[in-house]
Amino acid sequence: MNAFPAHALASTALEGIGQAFAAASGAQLSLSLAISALLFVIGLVGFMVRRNMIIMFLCTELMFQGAALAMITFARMHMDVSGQVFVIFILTVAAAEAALALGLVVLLHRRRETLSAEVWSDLGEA
Amino acid sequence: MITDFPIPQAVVAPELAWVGLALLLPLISAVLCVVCAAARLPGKLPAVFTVLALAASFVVVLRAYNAYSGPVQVPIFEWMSFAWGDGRFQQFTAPCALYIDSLTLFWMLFVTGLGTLIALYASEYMETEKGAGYARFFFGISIFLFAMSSLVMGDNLVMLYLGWEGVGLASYLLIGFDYQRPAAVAAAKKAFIMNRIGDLGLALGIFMLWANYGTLQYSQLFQAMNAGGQTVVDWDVSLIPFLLMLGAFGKSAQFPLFTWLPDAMEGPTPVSALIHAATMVTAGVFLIARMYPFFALHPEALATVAWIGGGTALLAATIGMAQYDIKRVFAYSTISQLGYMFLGLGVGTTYGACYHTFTHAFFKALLFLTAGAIMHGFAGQLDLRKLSGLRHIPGWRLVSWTMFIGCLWLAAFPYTAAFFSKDAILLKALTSARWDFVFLGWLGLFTAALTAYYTFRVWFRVCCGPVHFEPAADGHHGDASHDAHGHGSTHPAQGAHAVDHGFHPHAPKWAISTVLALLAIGTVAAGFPAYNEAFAHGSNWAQRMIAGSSAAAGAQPEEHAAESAAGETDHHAGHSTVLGMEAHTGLLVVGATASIGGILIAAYLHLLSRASADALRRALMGNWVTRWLPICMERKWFVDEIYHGLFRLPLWLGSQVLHFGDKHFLDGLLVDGIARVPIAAGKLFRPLYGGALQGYAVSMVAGVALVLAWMMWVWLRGFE
Amino acid sequence: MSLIWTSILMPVIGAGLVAVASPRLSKWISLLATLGSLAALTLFAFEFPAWNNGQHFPLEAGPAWLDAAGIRLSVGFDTVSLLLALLTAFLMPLCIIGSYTAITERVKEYYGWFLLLGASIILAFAARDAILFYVGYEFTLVPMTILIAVYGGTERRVAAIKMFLYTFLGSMFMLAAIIYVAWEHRLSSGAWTFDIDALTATAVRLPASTQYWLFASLMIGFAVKVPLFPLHTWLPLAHDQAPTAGSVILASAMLKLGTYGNYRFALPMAPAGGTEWMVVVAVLSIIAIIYASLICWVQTDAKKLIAYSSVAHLGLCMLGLFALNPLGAEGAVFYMVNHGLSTGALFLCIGMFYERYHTKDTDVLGGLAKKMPVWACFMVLFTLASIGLPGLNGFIGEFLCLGGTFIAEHDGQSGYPGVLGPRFAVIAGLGLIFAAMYLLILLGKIVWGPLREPHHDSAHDHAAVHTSLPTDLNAREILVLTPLAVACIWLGVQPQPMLKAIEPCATRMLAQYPDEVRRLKGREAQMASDAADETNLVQLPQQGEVH
Amino acid sequence: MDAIGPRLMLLTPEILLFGAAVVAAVLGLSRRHSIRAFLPIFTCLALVASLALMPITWTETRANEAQLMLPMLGAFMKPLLAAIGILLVLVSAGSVDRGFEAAVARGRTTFDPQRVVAGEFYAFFLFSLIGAMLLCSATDLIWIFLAVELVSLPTYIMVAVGGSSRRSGEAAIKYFFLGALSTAVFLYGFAMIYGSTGSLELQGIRTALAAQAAGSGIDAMALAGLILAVLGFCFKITAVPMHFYAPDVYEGAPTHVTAFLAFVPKVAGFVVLIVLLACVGWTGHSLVDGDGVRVPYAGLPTPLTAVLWMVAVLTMTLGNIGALLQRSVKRLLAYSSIAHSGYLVIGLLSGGAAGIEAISFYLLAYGVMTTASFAAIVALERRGEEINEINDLAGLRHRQPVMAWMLAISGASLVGMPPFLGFFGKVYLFVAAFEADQFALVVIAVLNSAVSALYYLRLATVPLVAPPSARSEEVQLVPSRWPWVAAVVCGIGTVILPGFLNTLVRSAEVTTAPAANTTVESPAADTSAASLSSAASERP
Repeated sequence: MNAFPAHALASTALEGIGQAFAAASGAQLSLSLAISALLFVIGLVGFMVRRNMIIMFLCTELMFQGAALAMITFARMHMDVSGQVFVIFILTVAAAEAALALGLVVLLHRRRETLSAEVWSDLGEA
Repeated sequence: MITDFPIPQAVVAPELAWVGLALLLPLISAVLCVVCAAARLPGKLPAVFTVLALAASFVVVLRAYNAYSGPVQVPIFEWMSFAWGDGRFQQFTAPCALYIDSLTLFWMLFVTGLGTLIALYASEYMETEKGAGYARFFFGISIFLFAMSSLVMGDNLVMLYLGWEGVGLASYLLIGFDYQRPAAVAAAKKAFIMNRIGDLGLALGIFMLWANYGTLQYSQLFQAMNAGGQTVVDWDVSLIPFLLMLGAFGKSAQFPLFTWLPDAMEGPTPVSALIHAATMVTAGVFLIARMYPFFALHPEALATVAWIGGGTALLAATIGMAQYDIKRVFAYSTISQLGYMFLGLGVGTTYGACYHTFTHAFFKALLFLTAGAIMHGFAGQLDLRKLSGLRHIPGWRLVSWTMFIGCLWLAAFPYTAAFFSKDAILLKALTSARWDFVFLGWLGLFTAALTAYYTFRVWFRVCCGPVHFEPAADGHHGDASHDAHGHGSTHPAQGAHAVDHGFHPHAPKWAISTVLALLAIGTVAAGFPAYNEAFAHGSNWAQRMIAGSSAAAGAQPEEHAAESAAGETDHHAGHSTVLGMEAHTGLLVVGATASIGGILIAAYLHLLSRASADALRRALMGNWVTRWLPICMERKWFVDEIYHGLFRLPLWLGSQVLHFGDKHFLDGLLVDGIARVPIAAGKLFRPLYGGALQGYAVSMVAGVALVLAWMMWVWLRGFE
Repeated sequence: MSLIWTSILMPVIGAGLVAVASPRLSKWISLLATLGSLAALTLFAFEFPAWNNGQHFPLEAGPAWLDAAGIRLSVGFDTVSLLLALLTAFLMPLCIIGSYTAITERVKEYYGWFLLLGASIILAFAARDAILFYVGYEFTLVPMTILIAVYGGTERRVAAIKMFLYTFLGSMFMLAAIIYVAWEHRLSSGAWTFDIDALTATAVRLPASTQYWLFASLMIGFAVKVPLFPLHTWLPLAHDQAPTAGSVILASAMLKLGTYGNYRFALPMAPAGGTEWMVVVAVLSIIAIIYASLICWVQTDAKKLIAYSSVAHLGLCMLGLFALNPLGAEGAVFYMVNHGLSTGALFLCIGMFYERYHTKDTDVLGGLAKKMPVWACFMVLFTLASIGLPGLNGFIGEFLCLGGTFIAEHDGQSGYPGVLGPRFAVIAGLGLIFAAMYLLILLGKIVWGPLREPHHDSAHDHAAVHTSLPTDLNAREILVLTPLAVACIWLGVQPQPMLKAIEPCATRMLAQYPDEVRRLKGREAQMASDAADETNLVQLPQQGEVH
Repeated sequence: MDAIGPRLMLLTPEILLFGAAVVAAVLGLSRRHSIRAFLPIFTCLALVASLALMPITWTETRANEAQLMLPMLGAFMKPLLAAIGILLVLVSAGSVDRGFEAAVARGRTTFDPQRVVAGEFYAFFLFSLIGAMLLCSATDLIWIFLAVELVSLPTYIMVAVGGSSRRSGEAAIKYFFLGALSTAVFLYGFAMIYGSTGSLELQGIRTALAAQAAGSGIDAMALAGLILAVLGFCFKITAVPMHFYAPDVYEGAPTHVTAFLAFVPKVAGFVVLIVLLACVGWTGHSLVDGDGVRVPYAGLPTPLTAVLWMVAVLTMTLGNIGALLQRSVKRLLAYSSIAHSGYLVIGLLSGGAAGIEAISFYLLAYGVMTTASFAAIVALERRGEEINEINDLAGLRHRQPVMAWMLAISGASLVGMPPFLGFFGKVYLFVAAFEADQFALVVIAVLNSAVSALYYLRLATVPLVAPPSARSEEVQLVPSRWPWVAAVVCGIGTVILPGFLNTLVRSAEVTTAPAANTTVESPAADTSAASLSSAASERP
């Protein structure tokens, strides 16, 4: 995966997304929106690609932060505090999920020595 | 051809409801027979009920005949009638009612009369069938009489159709009476199905009549006919006579649908006598006589009837000549005589046809009953080659001489009743204006000669010559019931003279003998109307009966027939000379020569030198040019095989294919196939649920991505 | 109103009681329940005011079941539905008596489900509300599937499942069509209702194109049940595997749901759309007649033969309906009742000899007249009734249906022009000949001919022995067949009261059709004349004729 | 400030349940077996108490004062959740900690609070229920987010710990990760909605979107946000793009937890979707066609309708054809629940009063039917293991006639056989679909019901008619009688409830009683900051 020209991808994605959002919500905040979208996409791709369960969980956290960043940007844009309040709740919920995720991962690790998600695929149709 | 000779208008006479008894009595006796069968009453009770019922209905018909003044319509009860509007075509009425006119009485007289005699005959003939079988037989006879009277006396065509199928049912039950024999069951099935084909034609004719005239009751139909009939004769109206004809030919065993009658001989002989000789087969003639005015709807209708009648007469006569079973010969002679009747109807003399039906009923019944007596006595033996010299056997003298009278009448010996009735038909044909009728006339004469030949072939073979008889070895087609005591000491007899070790044919007892005597007298008496006209120049009773009904209307101008009864005045219709001689005398001469000639040939071949008959046959067979003639005649011109090949086989193969197709293609492929489509689709999407966590994640993200991409594409397109 | 509900709920209560009663007692409870339902219906019939005016009685709507969708528990009969309900109620007790010895294990469930089947059929006939009709119509599937799947022959499960799925798919289309019409009604009148009369009034006003599809989807639902030609493959399997009583009710009552559905829903609701379909459907029913008759000819299994024969007979019945004139419609309704009687009786007869010989194969078995004369009489009588012998009940229905088809094309002298014509009647008439052929062949094999009995190997012996049935019919079996025989003969001799009762309903159903057919013929004539005009235009220019 | 009072009153049943949940957690650890055995009954009592409270607290006036988007939705949904919740408790009564309790009862091990999970299980059970109930009184996006998370987090744990089967771990991990993914997706959707409309208040969003619709049409960001949110919630209702987890999780999780998963998250999902789409509104949208003429049309904005249409069709079809191949009864019921979600999405599309009523009624019918079938499966076991193969149920009629009939009745009702409850649910949905001119959807739904008959009939005929096999001989009842009771109650429910259609439907209609103040500018909007902070503070 790392042979992928990450930087090329990042730059093109950046202006594309930024440009898309710029039209919608004022020029100056487009950069931070673009970053939030990028965060979200990285989390998404990481979730699908990486085998290790803990890394997968981190990727979900990354997605959450992407959403939080977008939320903050829009709050700044609308000069409305409720966006930031929302982010605080996102953080609390993310923390709760973390506790739960690690609990699960430990439970599974105790059953099978590996942390990889591929091992857990004997349910499902042959 | 349409005369303006108005059909007499029926007057509604509810007070004559008692005539309905002729219809009700056989039904009562049928019910009583069922009771006897259910209660297993011993003895000849069913026979008693049936004979009494038929005799009573004969008396009722006689009283009706005496009280008869003009066509009468007698309503009994509403069977089928409803209306959805008040217009002429907006109601459908088929009441259970009677239409009594002279034609009906003429028919009912000989139907009930012969019915009574034959029922009496059967009471002894069927005595070996004790118990339920006996009751079942007389139940069949009673049902037959009920159906025949409803056919003849019915007030509308639906009642006629009821009778039509009723007699079909009765013949099915009675032919298949001896249900243990598969041949009888097959014959019964064949009879019913062929009748059914004719019935379909009749049914379609009835619908067409209703569609064009709005009514099915004779009185209203004839009224419509009198009032100038159908002005616009488009295709569907002119089809009516042909459809009715199809029904008539089905029932009266004419050319296309005649093969069932010879097979019907499987049934007991009284059945053959009553149903397949005297009454049921005449239903076709009655139908055409009753609906005669409607046969003018198409110019060629009557000509077709004549052609088919003449053709069948010749065909049946040729087959009859080559048969060895007495009942088969008489069966083919019935078909041939019926051919004559239709020829008579075709050429225009309803009187000739109806009178020939009348006389034929008597002498054919007589012949069959004598054949029955022989079968009864000789344990089912009916083969010409195995019976001879009956005249010299003590106790069989009455049977042979009554058979002689029957044969004389069948051969139309001059001055017998049949001679006059056949004469009336051939006279009309020969003196007709149309060349094809004349040709048919001469053809009829030639067939008359053949008839005379094969009738006396039977008589000379059976009654004359050395006394020789072999009991039926296997009772192959005689009444199985008879072979019980026939087995005694049978062993194939050697040489001409039978060595009878203990096998004594038992002569008929009183019942059969009296009936045979009565019938012989009846056959002779049947001629009186003709004798009265020919010798005493009185009025011909039969002619009066026919002229007074719808049968007369629409025929050729009646004045020709009427004035012929009033002696020789100038004949202006058609050329009235036969072979240069005056019509009547000419026909007398020609007719006599035909019948006597036939008898003489038969005498030579079958009485004087029997060997020469076999020699003639061998000669014909030897030379390949004439080989086909005897083979075809004996094999009944292969008609059955043709029907089998043309209709039965392809249909049977077709149904096998359809059955296979229905089970595998329609059910297997289509229905189960469609049921398998969703399962196949399920298999298609199965890999998506492989079980890998990230596999699901990829699918989910792909779904979301697809939706968003579609959204972007729509958004970029300006979202119009 | 209450009498109708008693006749419906009596069997349901009976089923409940049977579930708790002992097997021996359950026989009598179920008999009493069905007799009670029959008594209630006959009582209702006696005081039924609308015998001759074709109206529904009672008219007022029943208690609300689902106000939001306007579904009401309204029940009411017109003469046609009353006759069919009476037929069902009449056959139910006979079937129950008939199956005393046939069913030996799981007796309670058998009677329970059988009673529910009867109740739901009567409910379907009695329903004035489309959804109530659908509930009754659809629920018959559950007991029938269980009766076949549990008590049937060898491969009973395949037959049961195929029947369920086939009919279920068809009826789902019908449900969608009914709800569509109800929605159209809501659009035009603002309120949801499923009352059949209201729906018919709305459906008639729909444009021709919508009616075209409406008729198609309604037709699919009912064609599967009738069964019409291409959709009939489930019937022979179902009949072959069903127990005797199940076959009787399937043949005589459940198939009538299909034809009754056509009479009540498809034809009145979509006259404009329907006329275009008429020829197509008529051709299908004629193919059904010929196709099924030919297949009957080569059948060796008695029950399958009778099943295919009912496909043929009902093809003729539908032909009568599609003739679009009172003669045909009258004959079709009369035929529905008679087919129920005669085919039901035939199945009972076959069931009786199946109980004795445990085989339906006509090759192995034959000539039973010798051993079972009384049975033979009944068998011959019912076969002749279904062949359509005049004097018995089959004839009148057959004759009128054929007559109706024949005169359908006539230029409307009878006030009801139709799209069929003599050509259809002639081919259908051939079907009658085949009908006589295959039924007489059946008779020839089973009743007449030398006695052939299945060879009694040991397995058979113990089976034959334990049935305590005498060789010929015992009193119980005769008690079952006599009412049917009397009904057949009575309807054959005295059809007049029933014909008079059906007549107003038939004309009311066909009210819309005369002008629809004229419009259709007008259009065809117009197209024909256009075609003719084009040719003229080519030859000589018309003087400014404006099309 | 005045809005807090009525909202607080609305929440009293949830608060009561919350207390009960805490108590349940504690009770679970007690040494005495009688107290531990009392736990399920205690949970039921708590639910019954909350059920009793609901009609009192949730009145028309109070709901309006609380400015909910759909004031009376809770009046129907909360009692529904509570009632079915009681049945689900009965279903799970016997099987939580069965192995350990049996060992303690036989004295093999002494009681060890570490190894017992019953307390936590019922606590999480109640928490999840509370989450679903809270959704009904949601007024802003934060509330929705929190409530949804409150529904899903406990279910992850229930799947992991609930039963003894070793595959529950795998199911839990799959459920957790894919759940988290979907949460992220709808969060991002919320962010975009907030970005476009500038308000987190549902009323605020509604007025903003209405203004946009009146103007040049809803802008792309809002639409994208809405679509992302809808797709995110598709996970909860097992709709197409997000349905892949369902078969594995339903099969892996212990059956009594699967019964819970099949109902509560689905109700929660649909409530959220209804509320969100209510913000967009099923009327008032118009399209500017070629020459600038504004053409108003009914229903949701076209892109949203198209997405939902695709989701409905694919969910129904994939659900039904997927179920045809299954040999495991739990996977079959999983696919059947996917298919039923497909039918329910038709109600979403039809929208307006008819759509929401149809969804509410169908959820009731679905709840009763599915709980009946799951209860019957839970009530049976083979050699101590739970039933998974359909063929194990062959010939069940001989040994467990009642359970066989319950399975058959629930199967028939799920197909939509007329006299049962499922049929009327479908009729109501078709009526709603016709209201919104969705003829194509109805025809597809009709075809799908027919296809569904294929596998539901197998579910019904295998226990009733199939001959018993060696494996199926060993199937017998679980020691605890409660699942058996639950199955019978639900089975009778599907048969009896059609008799009370009017009362049930009228209660469903309540869900759409017109929100009194949707159009009027609500006073609370301008003091959103103040009310928001106060609302946030008092939440646990």
